[in-house]
Amino acid sequence: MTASVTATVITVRLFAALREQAGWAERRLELPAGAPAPTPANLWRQLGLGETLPAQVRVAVNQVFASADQPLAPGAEVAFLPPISGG
Amino acid sequence: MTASVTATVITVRLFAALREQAGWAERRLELPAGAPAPTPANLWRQLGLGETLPAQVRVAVNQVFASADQPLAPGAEVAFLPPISGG
Amino acid sequence: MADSLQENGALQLQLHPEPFDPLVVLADWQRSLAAGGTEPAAAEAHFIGRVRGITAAGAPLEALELEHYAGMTEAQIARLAADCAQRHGLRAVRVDHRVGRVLPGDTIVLVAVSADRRGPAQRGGQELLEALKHEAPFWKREWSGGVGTWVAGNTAY
Amino acid sequence: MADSLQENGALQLQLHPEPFDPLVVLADWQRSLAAGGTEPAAAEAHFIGRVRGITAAGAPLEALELEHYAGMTEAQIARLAADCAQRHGLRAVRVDHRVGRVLPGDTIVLVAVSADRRGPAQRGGQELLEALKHEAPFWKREWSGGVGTWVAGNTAY
Repeated sequence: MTASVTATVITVRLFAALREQAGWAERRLELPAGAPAPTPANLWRQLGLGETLPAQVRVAVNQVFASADQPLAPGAEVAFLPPISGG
Repeated sequence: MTASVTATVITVRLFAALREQAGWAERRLELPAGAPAPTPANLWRQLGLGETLPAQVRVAVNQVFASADQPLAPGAEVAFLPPISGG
Repeated sequence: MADSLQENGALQLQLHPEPFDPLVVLADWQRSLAAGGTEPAAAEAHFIGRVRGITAAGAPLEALELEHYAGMTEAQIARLAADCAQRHGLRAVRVDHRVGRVLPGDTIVLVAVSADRRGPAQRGGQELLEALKHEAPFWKREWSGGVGTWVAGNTAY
Repeated sequence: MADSLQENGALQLQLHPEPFDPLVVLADWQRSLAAGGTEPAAAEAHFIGRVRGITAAGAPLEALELEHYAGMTEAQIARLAADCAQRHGLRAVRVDHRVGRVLPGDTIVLVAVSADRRGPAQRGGQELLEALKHEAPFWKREWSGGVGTWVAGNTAY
Protein backbone atom coordinates (compact mmCIF):
# COMPACT_ATOMS: atom_id res chain seq x y z
CA MET A 1 0.00 0.00 0.00
CA THR A 2 3.02 2.33 0.32
CA ALA A 3 4.57 4.06 -2.69
CA SER A 4 7.79 2.06 -2.41
CA VAL A 5 6.00 -1.24 -3.01
CA THR A 6 5.16 -0.29 -6.56
CA ALA A 7 8.26 1.88 -7.16
CA THR A 8 10.49 1.16 -10.15
CA VAL A 9 13.77 -0.22 -8.81
CA ILE A 10 16.87 0.16 -10.97
CA THR A 11 20.36 -0.93 -10.00
CA VAL A 12 23.25 1.15 -11.34
CA ARG A 13 26.82 -0.19 -11.38
CA LEU A 14 30.13 1.48 -12.10
CA PHE A 15 33.45 -0.16 -12.88
CA ALA A 16 37.17 0.59 -12.79
CA ALA A 17 38.08 4.26 -13.27
CA LEU A 18 34.41 5.34 -13.33
CA ARG A 19 33.80 3.62 -9.99
CA GLU A 20 36.79 5.34 -8.44
CA GLN A 21 35.97 8.78 -9.81
CA ALA A 22 32.40 8.53 -8.51
CA GLY A 23 33.40 6.98 -5.21
CA TRP A 24 30.74 4.28 -5.36
CA ALA A 25 30.28 0.94 -7.13
CA GLU A 26 26.55 0.26 -6.98
CA ARG A 27 23.36 2.21 -6.30
CA ARG A 28 19.81 1.02 -6.00
CA LEU A 29 17.40 3.69 -7.26
CA GLU A 30 13.73 3.71 -6.41
CA LEU A 31 11.85 5.81 -8.94
CA PRO A 32 8.24 6.78 -8.27
CA ALA A 33 5.70 4.39 -9.77
CA GLY A 34 4.06 5.83 -12.84
CA ALA A 35 7.01 8.08 -13.70
CA PRO A 36 8.29 7.74 -17.29
CA ALA A 37 10.87 4.96 -17.62
CA PRO A 38 14.37 6.43 -17.34
CA THR A 39 17.13 5.75 -19.88
CA PRO A 40 20.78 5.06 -18.98
CA ALA A 41 21.65 8.51 -20.36
CA ASN A 42 19.06 10.11 -17.99
CA LEU A 43 20.50 8.24 -15.02
CA TRP A 44 24.05 9.29 -15.86
CA ARG A 45 23.07 12.93 -15.49
CA GLN A 46 20.65 12.32 -12.62
CA LEU A 47 23.37 10.61 -10.56
CA GLY A 48 25.70 13.56 -11.08
CA LEU A 49 28.13 11.52 -13.17
CA GLY A 50 28.26 14.25 -15.80
CA GLU A 51 26.20 16.35 -18.17
CA THR A 52 26.21 13.94 -21.10
CA LEU A 53 27.43 10.37 -21.31
CA PRO A 54 30.94 10.42 -22.88
CA ALA A 55 31.22 8.53 -26.17
CA GLN A 56 33.85 6.15 -24.79
CA VAL A 57 31.64 5.00 -21.90
CA ARG A 58 29.62 1.93 -22.86
CA VAL A 59 26.32 0.90 -21.36
CA ALA A 60 25.16 -2.59 -20.40
CA VAL A 61 21.59 -3.36 -19.41
CA ASN A 62 21.07 -6.66 -17.62
CA GLN A 63 24.67 -7.57 -18.49
CA VAL A 64 24.29 -7.12 -22.24
CA PHE A 65 25.63 -4.12 -24.18
CA ALA A 66 22.75 -1.74 -24.83
CA SER A 67 21.88 1.71 -26.10
CA ALA A 68 22.12 4.61 -23.66
CA ASP A 69 18.70 5.75 -24.86
CA GLN A 70 16.65 2.64 -24.27
CA PRO A 71 13.96 2.99 -21.58
CA LEU A 72 14.75 0.80 -18.58
CA ALA A 73 12.27 -1.77 -17.35
CA PRO A 74 11.67 -2.10 -13.60
CA GLY A 75 14.34 -4.24 -11.97
CA ALA A 76 16.93 -3.50 -14.64
CA GLU A 77 20.66 -3.54 -13.85
CA VAL A 78 22.43 -0.73 -15.71
CA ALA A 79 26.21 -0.60 -15.85
CA PHE A 80 28.49 2.15 -17.12
CA LEU A 81 31.69 0.68 -18.54
CA PRO A 82 34.88 2.65 -19.16
CA PRO A 83 37.04 1.63 -22.16
CA ILE A 84 37.77 -2.09 -22.04
CA SER A 85 41.37 -3.27 -21.74
CA GLY A 86 41.44 -7.04 -21.48
CA GLY A 87 43.54 -9.91 -22.73
CA MET B 1 96.48 -40.54 -64.10
CA THR B 2 93.27 -42.23 -65.27
CA ALA B 3 90.37 -40.21 -66.70
CA SER B 4 88.20 -40.92 -63.65
CA VAL B 5 90.59 -39.13 -61.29
CA THR B 6 89.92 -35.79 -62.92
CA ALA B 7 86.35 -36.57 -64.02
CA THR B 8 83.54 -34.26 -62.92
CA VAL B 9 81.43 -36.21 -60.41
CA ILE B 10 77.81 -35.17 -59.95
CA THR B 11 75.31 -36.88 -57.67
CA VAL B 12 71.67 -36.86 -58.80
CA ARG B 13 68.83 -37.58 -56.35
CA LEU B 14 65.14 -38.16 -56.89
CA PHE B 15 62.35 -38.05 -54.31
CA ALA B 16 58.84 -39.36 -53.76
CA ALA B 17 56.80 -39.89 -56.95
CA LEU B 18 59.78 -39.00 -59.18
CA ARG B 19 61.91 -41.60 -57.46
CA GLU B 20 59.26 -44.26 -57.94
CA GLN B 21 58.57 -43.40 -61.56
CA ALA B 22 62.27 -43.55 -62.40
CA GLY B 23 62.94 -46.64 -60.32
CA TRP B 24 66.05 -45.20 -58.67
CA ALA B 25 66.81 -42.75 -55.85
CA GLU B 26 70.41 -41.69 -56.45
CA ARG B 27 72.96 -41.81 -59.27
CA ARG B 28 76.58 -40.83 -59.33
CA LEU B 29 77.59 -39.48 -62.74
CA GLU B 30 81.17 -39.21 -63.91
CA LEU B 31 81.44 -36.73 -66.72
CA PRO B 32 84.62 -36.51 -68.76
CA ALA B 33 87.06 -33.90 -67.50
CA GLY B 34 87.10 -30.83 -69.70
CA ALA B 35 83.52 -31.32 -70.91
CA PRO B 36 81.25 -28.25 -70.51
CA ALA B 37 79.62 -28.15 -67.05
CA PRO B 38 76.15 -29.69 -67.24
CA THR B 39 73.03 -27.97 -65.93
CA PRO B 40 70.24 -29.73 -64.00
CA ALA B 41 68.01 -29.37 -67.08
CA ASN B 42 70.68 -31.13 -69.22
CA LEU B 43 70.91 -33.98 -66.72
CA TRP B 44 67.13 -34.42 -66.59
CA ARG B 45 67.11 -35.19 -70.31
CA GLN B 46 70.42 -37.08 -70.28
CA LEU B 47 69.16 -39.45 -67.57
CA GLY B 48 66.04 -40.20 -69.61
CA LEU B 49 63.74 -38.55 -67.07
CA GLY B 50 61.97 -36.62 -69.83
CA GLU B 51 62.43 -34.22 -72.72
CA THR B 52 62.13 -31.02 -70.71
CA LEU B 53 61.96 -30.48 -66.98
CA PRO B 54 58.28 -30.01 -65.99
CA ALA B 55 57.48 -26.64 -64.42
CA GLN B 56 56.25 -28.23 -61.18
CA VAL B 57 59.52 -30.09 -60.58
CA ARG B 58 61.89 -28.01 -58.47
CA VAL B 59 65.64 -28.28 -58.45
CA ALA B 60 67.99 -28.18 -55.48
CA VAL B 61 71.76 -27.92 -55.85
CA ASN B 62 73.77 -28.82 -52.75
CA GLN B 63 70.51 -28.86 -50.80
CA VAL B 64 69.46 -25.32 -51.69
CA PHE B 65 66.75 -24.47 -54.23
CA ALA B 66 68.45 -23.50 -57.49
CA SER B 67 67.83 -22.71 -61.13
CA ALA B 68 67.59 -25.63 -63.55
CA ASP B 69 69.94 -23.76 -65.88
CA GLN B 70 72.87 -23.12 -63.59
CA PRO B 71 76.08 -24.92 -64.54
CA LEU B 72 77.01 -27.53 -61.95
CA ALA B 73 80.38 -27.49 -60.25
CA PRO B 74 82.27 -30.76 -59.77
CA GLY B 75 81.02 -32.66 -56.73
CA ALA B 76 77.58 -31.03 -56.81
CA GLU B 77 74.51 -32.84 -55.48
CA VAL B 78 71.51 -32.15 -57.71
CA ALA B 79 68.00 -33.12 -56.58
CA PHE B 80 64.76 -33.12 -58.52
CA LEU B 81 61.82 -32.43 -56.21
CA PRO B 82 58.18 -33.14 -57.05
CA PRO B 83 55.53 -30.75 -55.64
CA ILE B 84 55.96 -30.34 -51.90
CA SER B 85 53.17 -31.43 -49.56
CA GLY B 86 54.27 -30.97 -45.98
CA GLY B 87 52.80 -29.81 -42.72
CA MET C 1 24.14 -19.77 -29.86
CA ALA C 2 26.18 -19.18 -26.72
CA ASP C 3 24.12 -21.72 -24.89
CA SER C 4 24.36 -24.42 -27.53
CA LEU C 5 28.14 -24.01 -27.83
CA GLN C 6 28.53 -24.35 -24.07
CA GLU C 7 26.01 -27.15 -23.70
CA ASN C 8 27.68 -29.43 -26.21
CA GLY C 9 31.02 -28.84 -24.53
CA ALA C 10 32.45 -26.97 -27.49
CA LEU C 11 33.14 -23.90 -25.36
CA GLN C 12 35.15 -24.17 -22.17
CA LEU C 13 35.71 -20.93 -20.30
CA GLN C 14 37.44 -20.18 -17.03
CA LEU C 15 38.39 -17.02 -15.16
CA HIS C 16 41.32 -17.57 -12.80
CA PRO C 17 41.85 -15.51 -9.64
CA GLU C 18 45.18 -17.38 -9.21
CA PRO C 19 48.04 -18.11 -11.66
CA PHE C 20 47.38 -20.93 -14.14
CA ASP C 21 49.64 -22.93 -16.43
CA PRO C 22 48.32 -22.69 -19.99
CA LEU C 23 49.88 -26.01 -21.00
CA VAL C 24 48.12 -27.79 -18.15
CA VAL C 25 44.85 -26.19 -19.25
CA LEU C 26 45.49 -27.26 -22.85
CA ALA C 27 46.22 -30.83 -21.77
CA ASP C 28 42.93 -30.94 -19.83
CA TRP C 29 41.09 -29.46 -22.78
CA GLN C 30 42.55 -31.98 -25.25
CA ARG C 31 41.74 -34.84 -22.87
CA SER C 32 38.15 -33.66 -22.45
CA LEU C 33 37.70 -33.37 -26.22
CA ALA C 34 39.21 -36.83 -26.75
CA ALA C 35 36.86 -38.21 -24.07
CA GLY C 36 34.00 -37.07 -26.31
CA GLY C 37 35.12 -39.87 -28.62
CA THR C 38 35.48 -37.78 -31.76
CA GLU C 39 38.66 -37.84 -33.82
CA PRO C 40 41.11 -35.09 -32.80
CA ALA C 41 40.69 -31.96 -34.92
CA ALA C 42 43.08 -31.57 -37.86
CA ALA C 43 43.98 -28.04 -36.81
CA GLU C 44 44.46 -26.39 -33.45
CA ALA C 45 45.65 -22.83 -32.80
CA HIS C 46 46.63 -21.43 -29.41
CA PHE C 47 47.53 -18.00 -28.17
CA ILE C 48 49.13 -17.25 -24.81
CA GLY C 49 49.38 -13.67 -23.58
CA ARG C 50 51.64 -12.79 -20.65
CA VAL C 51 52.08 -9.68 -18.53
CA ARG C 52 54.95 -7.43 -19.61
CA GLY C 53 57.46 -6.21 -17.05
CA ILE C 54 56.97 -2.57 -17.95
CA THR C 55 54.04 -0.18 -17.95
CA ALA C 56 52.64 1.53 -21.04
CA ALA C 57 54.71 4.54 -19.99
CA GLY C 58 57.89 2.45 -19.82
CA ALA C 59 58.27 2.24 -16.02
CA PRO C 60 58.92 -1.08 -14.20
CA LEU C 61 55.61 -2.81 -13.54
CA GLU C 62 54.98 -4.24 -10.08
CA ALA C 63 51.67 -5.87 -10.91
CA LEU C 64 48.63 -5.63 -13.10
CA GLU C 65 45.23 -5.51 -11.46
CA LEU C 66 42.42 -6.96 -13.54
CA GLU C 67 38.86 -5.98 -12.78
CA HIS C 68 35.90 -7.64 -14.48
CA TYR C 69 32.11 -7.59 -14.39
CA ALA C 70 31.29 -10.93 -12.80
CA GLY C 71 28.47 -12.54 -14.74
CA MET C 72 28.55 -10.25 -17.75
CA THR C 73 32.19 -10.99 -18.54
CA GLU C 74 31.56 -14.74 -18.72
CA ALA C 75 28.31 -14.33 -20.67
CA GLN C 76 29.94 -11.92 -23.09
CA ILE C 77 32.91 -14.22 -23.73
CA ALA C 78 30.47 -17.06 -24.39
CA ARG C 79 28.63 -14.89 -26.94
CA LEU C 80 31.85 -13.79 -28.64
CA ALA C 81 33.11 -17.39 -28.79
CA ALA C 82 29.83 -18.67 -30.19
CA ASP C 83 29.76 -15.97 -32.89
CA CYS C 84 33.35 -16.66 -33.82
CA ALA C 85 32.83 -20.43 -33.81
CA GLN C 86 29.86 -20.10 -36.12
CA ARG C 87 31.59 -17.67 -38.47
CA HIS C 88 34.67 -19.86 -38.86
CA GLY C 89 33.14 -23.28 -38.38
CA LEU C 90 35.23 -23.99 -35.27
CA ARG C 91 34.88 -27.34 -33.56
CA ALA C 92 35.85 -26.29 -30.05
CA VAL C 93 36.96 -23.19 -28.17
CA ARG C 94 38.81 -22.79 -24.89
CA VAL C 95 39.27 -19.42 -23.17
CA ASP C 96 41.10 -18.79 -19.89
CA HIS C 97 41.64 -15.33 -18.44
CA ARG C 98 43.21 -14.10 -15.23
CA VAL C 99 41.41 -11.72 -12.90
CA GLY C 100 42.74 -9.95 -9.82
CA ARG C 101 46.41 -9.21 -9.21
CA VAL C 102 48.66 -10.57 -11.95
CA LEU C 103 52.46 -10.44 -11.86
CA PRO C 104 54.92 -9.74 -14.70
CA GLY C 105 55.55 -12.92 -16.68
CA ASP C 106 52.25 -14.49 -15.59
CA THR C 107 49.89 -15.75 -18.25
CA ILE C 108 46.93 -13.40 -18.50
CA VAL C 109 45.01 -15.00 -21.37
CA LEU C 110 44.84 -18.28 -23.25
CA VAL C 111 42.72 -18.72 -26.36
CA ALA C 112 42.64 -22.13 -28.03
CA VAL C 113 40.47 -23.20 -30.94
CA SER C 114 40.18 -26.31 -33.06
CA ALA C 115 38.86 -26.70 -36.57
CA ASP C 116 39.00 -28.99 -39.58
CA ARG C 117 41.45 -26.78 -41.45
CA ARG C 118 44.36 -24.53 -40.54
CA GLY C 119 42.91 -21.30 -41.97
CA PRO C 120 39.74 -21.27 -39.87
CA ALA C 121 41.68 -22.32 -36.75
CA GLN C 122 44.23 -19.53 -37.15
CA ARG C 123 41.79 -16.84 -38.25
CA GLY C 124 39.17 -17.87 -35.69
CA GLY C 125 41.68 -17.81 -32.83
CA GLN C 126 43.02 -14.45 -33.92
CA GLU C 127 39.55 -12.92 -34.26
CA LEU C 128 38.38 -14.26 -30.91
CA LEU C 129 41.43 -12.78 -29.17
CA GLU C 130 40.71 -9.36 -30.71
CA ALA C 131 37.05 -9.66 -29.73
CA LEU C 132 38.01 -10.48 -26.12
CA LYS C 133 40.32 -7.49 -26.00
CA HIS C 134 37.69 -5.07 -27.22
CA GLU C 135 34.33 -6.57 -26.29
CA ALA C 136 34.76 -8.50 -23.03
CA PRO C 137 34.50 -6.36 -19.88
CA PHE C 138 37.98 -6.39 -18.34
CA TRP C 139 39.87 -3.39 -17.03
CA LYS C 140 43.57 -3.25 -16.33
CA ARG C 141 45.28 -1.12 -13.73
CA GLU C 142 49.06 -0.92 -13.82
CA TRP C 143 50.83 -0.68 -10.48
CA SER C 144 54.23 0.97 -10.55
CA GLY C 145 56.08 2.70 -7.72
CA GLY C 146 53.04 2.08 -5.50
CA VAL C 147 50.75 4.06 -7.83
CA GLY C 148 47.90 2.47 -9.79
CA THR C 149 46.97 3.76 -13.25
CA TRP C 150 43.97 2.55 -15.23
CA VAL C 151 44.90 1.54 -18.76
CA ALA C 152 42.76 3.16 -21.44
CA GLY C 153 42.43 0.76 -24.34
CA ASN C 154 44.72 -1.95 -25.63
CA THR C 155 48.30 -2.26 -26.81
CA ALA C 156 48.82 -2.05 -30.56
CA TYR C 157 48.05 -5.24 -32.44
CA MET D 1 70.72 -15.62 -40.58
CA ALA D 2 69.74 -19.25 -40.14
CA ASP D 3 72.94 -19.87 -38.25
CA SER D 4 72.60 -16.96 -35.89
CA LEU D 5 68.99 -17.85 -35.07
CA GLN D 6 70.00 -21.42 -34.28
CA GLU D 7 73.19 -20.50 -32.45
CA ASN D 8 71.49 -18.21 -29.96
CA GLY D 9 68.87 -20.88 -29.29
CA ALA D 10 66.05 -18.89 -30.82
CA LEU D 11 65.26 -21.70 -33.27
CA GLN D 12 64.61 -25.19 -32.06
CA LEU D 13 63.80 -27.75 -34.74
CA GLN D 14 63.13 -31.45 -34.56
CA LEU D 15 62.00 -34.09 -37.04
CA HIS D 16 60.30 -37.03 -35.33
CA PRO D 17 60.27 -40.56 -36.79
CA GLU D 18 57.96 -41.53 -33.90
CA PRO D 19 54.79 -39.92 -32.49
CA PHE D 20 55.35 -36.86 -30.28
CA ASP D 21 53.15 -34.97 -27.86
CA PRO D 22 53.07 -31.29 -28.86
CA LEU D 23 52.29 -30.14 -25.31
CA VAL D 24 55.34 -31.98 -23.97
CA VAL D 25 57.43 -30.32 -26.66
CA LEU D 26 55.97 -26.91 -25.78
CA ALA D 27 56.69 -27.44 -22.07
CA ASP D 28 60.33 -28.31 -22.90
CA TRP D 29 60.57 -25.29 -25.16
CA GLN D 30 59.17 -22.91 -22.55
CA ARG D 31 61.51 -24.35 -19.92
CA SER D 32 64.53 -23.95 -22.17
CA LEU D 33 63.59 -20.33 -22.96
CA ALA D 34 63.06 -19.60 -19.26
CA ALA D 35 66.45 -21.17 -18.49
CA GLY D 36 67.96 -18.46 -20.69
CA GLY D 37 66.99 -16.08 -17.90
CA THR D 38 65.01 -13.65 -20.04
CA GLU D 39 61.48 -12.63 -19.10
CA PRO D 40 58.84 -14.82 -20.78
CA ALA D 41 57.61 -13.33 -24.06
CA ALA D 42 54.37 -11.32 -23.89
CA ALA D 43 52.89 -13.25 -26.82
CA GLU D 44 53.12 -16.86 -27.90
CA ALA D 45 51.25 -18.49 -30.78
CA HIS D 46 51.10 -22.24 -31.46
CA PHE D 47 49.71 -24.31 -34.27
CA ILE D 48 49.19 -28.07 -34.13
CA GLY D 49 48.33 -29.99 -37.31
CA ARG D 50 47.03 -33.54 -37.11
CA VAL D 51 46.46 -36.26 -39.68
CA ARG D 52 42.87 -36.50 -40.94
CA GLY D 53 41.13 -39.86 -41.01
CA ILE D 54 40.23 -39.57 -44.68
CA THR D 55 42.17 -39.20 -47.89
CA ALA D 56 41.92 -36.22 -50.24
CA ALA D 57 39.53 -38.40 -52.28
CA GLY D 58 37.34 -39.06 -49.23
CA ALA D 59 38.33 -42.69 -48.56
CA PRO D 60 39.30 -43.93 -45.09
CA LEU D 61 42.99 -43.27 -44.49
CA GLU D 62 45.11 -46.06 -43.04
CA ALA D 63 48.26 -44.01 -42.69
CA LEU D 64 50.21 -41.14 -44.13
CA GLU D 65 53.78 -41.74 -45.23
CA LEU D 66 56.02 -38.70 -45.00
CA GLU D 67 59.19 -38.59 -47.04
CA HIS D 68 61.76 -35.82 -46.62
CA TYR D 69 65.18 -34.82 -47.92
CA ALA D 70 67.40 -35.44 -44.91
CA GLY D 71 69.75 -32.51 -44.51
CA MET D 72 68.03 -30.15 -46.91
CA THR D 73 64.69 -30.31 -45.07
CA GLU D 74 66.27 -29.23 -41.78
CA ALA D 75 68.42 -26.55 -43.42
CA GLN D 76 65.46 -25.23 -45.38
CA ILE D 77 63.24 -25.03 -42.28
CA ALA D 78 66.03 -23.15 -40.49
CA ARG D 79 66.22 -20.66 -43.37
CA LEU D 80 62.43 -20.20 -43.48
CA ALA D 81 62.28 -19.73 -39.71
CA ALA D 82 65.13 -17.21 -39.72
CA ASP D 83 63.52 -15.19 -42.53
CA CYS D 84 60.17 -15.20 -40.76
CA ALA D 85 61.74 -14.33 -37.40
CA GLN D 86 63.53 -11.38 -38.92
CA ARG D 87 60.49 -10.14 -40.84
CA HIS D 88 58.21 -10.25 -37.79
CA GLY D 89 60.76 -9.60 -35.04
CA LEU D 90 60.12 -12.97 -33.40
CA ARG D 91 61.96 -13.82 -30.22
CA ALA D 92 61.96 -17.60 -30.56
CA VAL D 93 60.70 -20.28 -32.94
CA ARG D 94 60.02 -23.97 -32.39
CA VAL D 95 59.21 -26.37 -35.24
CA ASP D 96 58.47 -30.08 -34.91
CA HIS D 97 57.49 -32.27 -37.85
CA ARG D 98 56.80 -35.98 -38.18
CA VAL D 99 58.49 -38.10 -40.80
CA GLY D 100 57.83 -41.71 -41.74
CA ARG D 101 54.53 -43.48 -41.15
CA VAL D 102 51.97 -41.28 -39.39
CA LEU D 103 48.55 -42.48 -38.24
CA PRO D 104 45.21 -40.65 -38.34
CA GLY D 105 44.88 -38.35 -35.32
CA ASP D 106 48.66 -38.13 -34.84
CA THR D 107 50.26 -34.72 -34.68
CA ILE D 108 52.15 -34.10 -37.90
CA VAL D 109 53.39 -30.55 -37.30
CA LEU D 110 53.85 -28.10 -34.45
CA VAL D 111 54.85 -24.48 -35.04
CA ALA D 112 55.33 -22.24 -32.01
CA VAL D 113 56.62 -18.69 -31.99
CA SER D 114 57.06 -16.03 -29.37
CA ALA D 115 57.19 -12.27 -29.76
CA ASP D 116 56.73 -9.06 -27.84
CA ARG D 117 53.26 -8.42 -29.26
CA ARG D 118 50.31 -10.54 -30.33
CA GLY D 119 50.20 -9.41 -33.98
CA PRO D 120 53.75 -10.47 -34.87
CA ALA D 121 53.34 -13.76 -32.96
CA GLN D 122 50.13 -14.66 -34.76
CA ARG D 123 51.18 -13.44 -38.20
CA GLY D 124 54.68 -14.89 -37.87
CA GLY D 125 53.37 -18.31 -36.83
CA GLN D 126 50.83 -18.31 -39.65
CA GLU D 127 53.39 -17.30 -42.24
CA LEU D 128 55.94 -19.85 -41.08
CA LEU D 129 53.36 -22.64 -41.30
CA GLU D 130 52.52 -21.65 -44.89
CA ALA D 131 56.22 -21.46 -45.72
CA LEU D 132 56.78 -24.96 -44.32
CA LYS D 133 53.91 -26.32 -46.34
CA HIS D 134 55.17 -24.89 -49.61
CA GLU D 135 58.93 -24.51 -49.22
CA ALA D 136 60.19 -27.31 -46.97
CA PRO D 137 60.85 -30.61 -48.78
CA PHE D 138 58.24 -33.04 -47.45
CA TRP D 139 56.13 -35.39 -49.53
CA LYS D 140 52.99 -37.13 -48.34
CA ARG D 141 51.72 -40.47 -49.55
CA GLU D 142 48.23 -41.48 -48.47
CA TRP D 143 47.69 -45.17 -47.80
CA SER D 144 44.13 -46.41 -48.21
CA GLY D 145 42.94 -49.93 -48.99
CA GLY D 146 46.56 -51.01 -49.19
CA VAL D 147 47.28 -48.57 -52.03
CA GLY D 148 49.64 -45.61 -51.67
CA THR D 149 48.96 -42.34 -53.51
CA TRP D 150 51.34 -39.40 -53.56
CA VAL D 151 49.63 -36.16 -52.62
CA ALA D 152 50.19 -33.33 -55.10
CA GLY D 153 50.24 -30.05 -53.22
CA ASN D 154 48.51 -29.00 -50.03
CA THR D 155 45.00 -28.86 -48.67
CA ALA D 156 43.22 -25.52 -49.03
CA TYR D 157 44.18 -22.94 -46.45
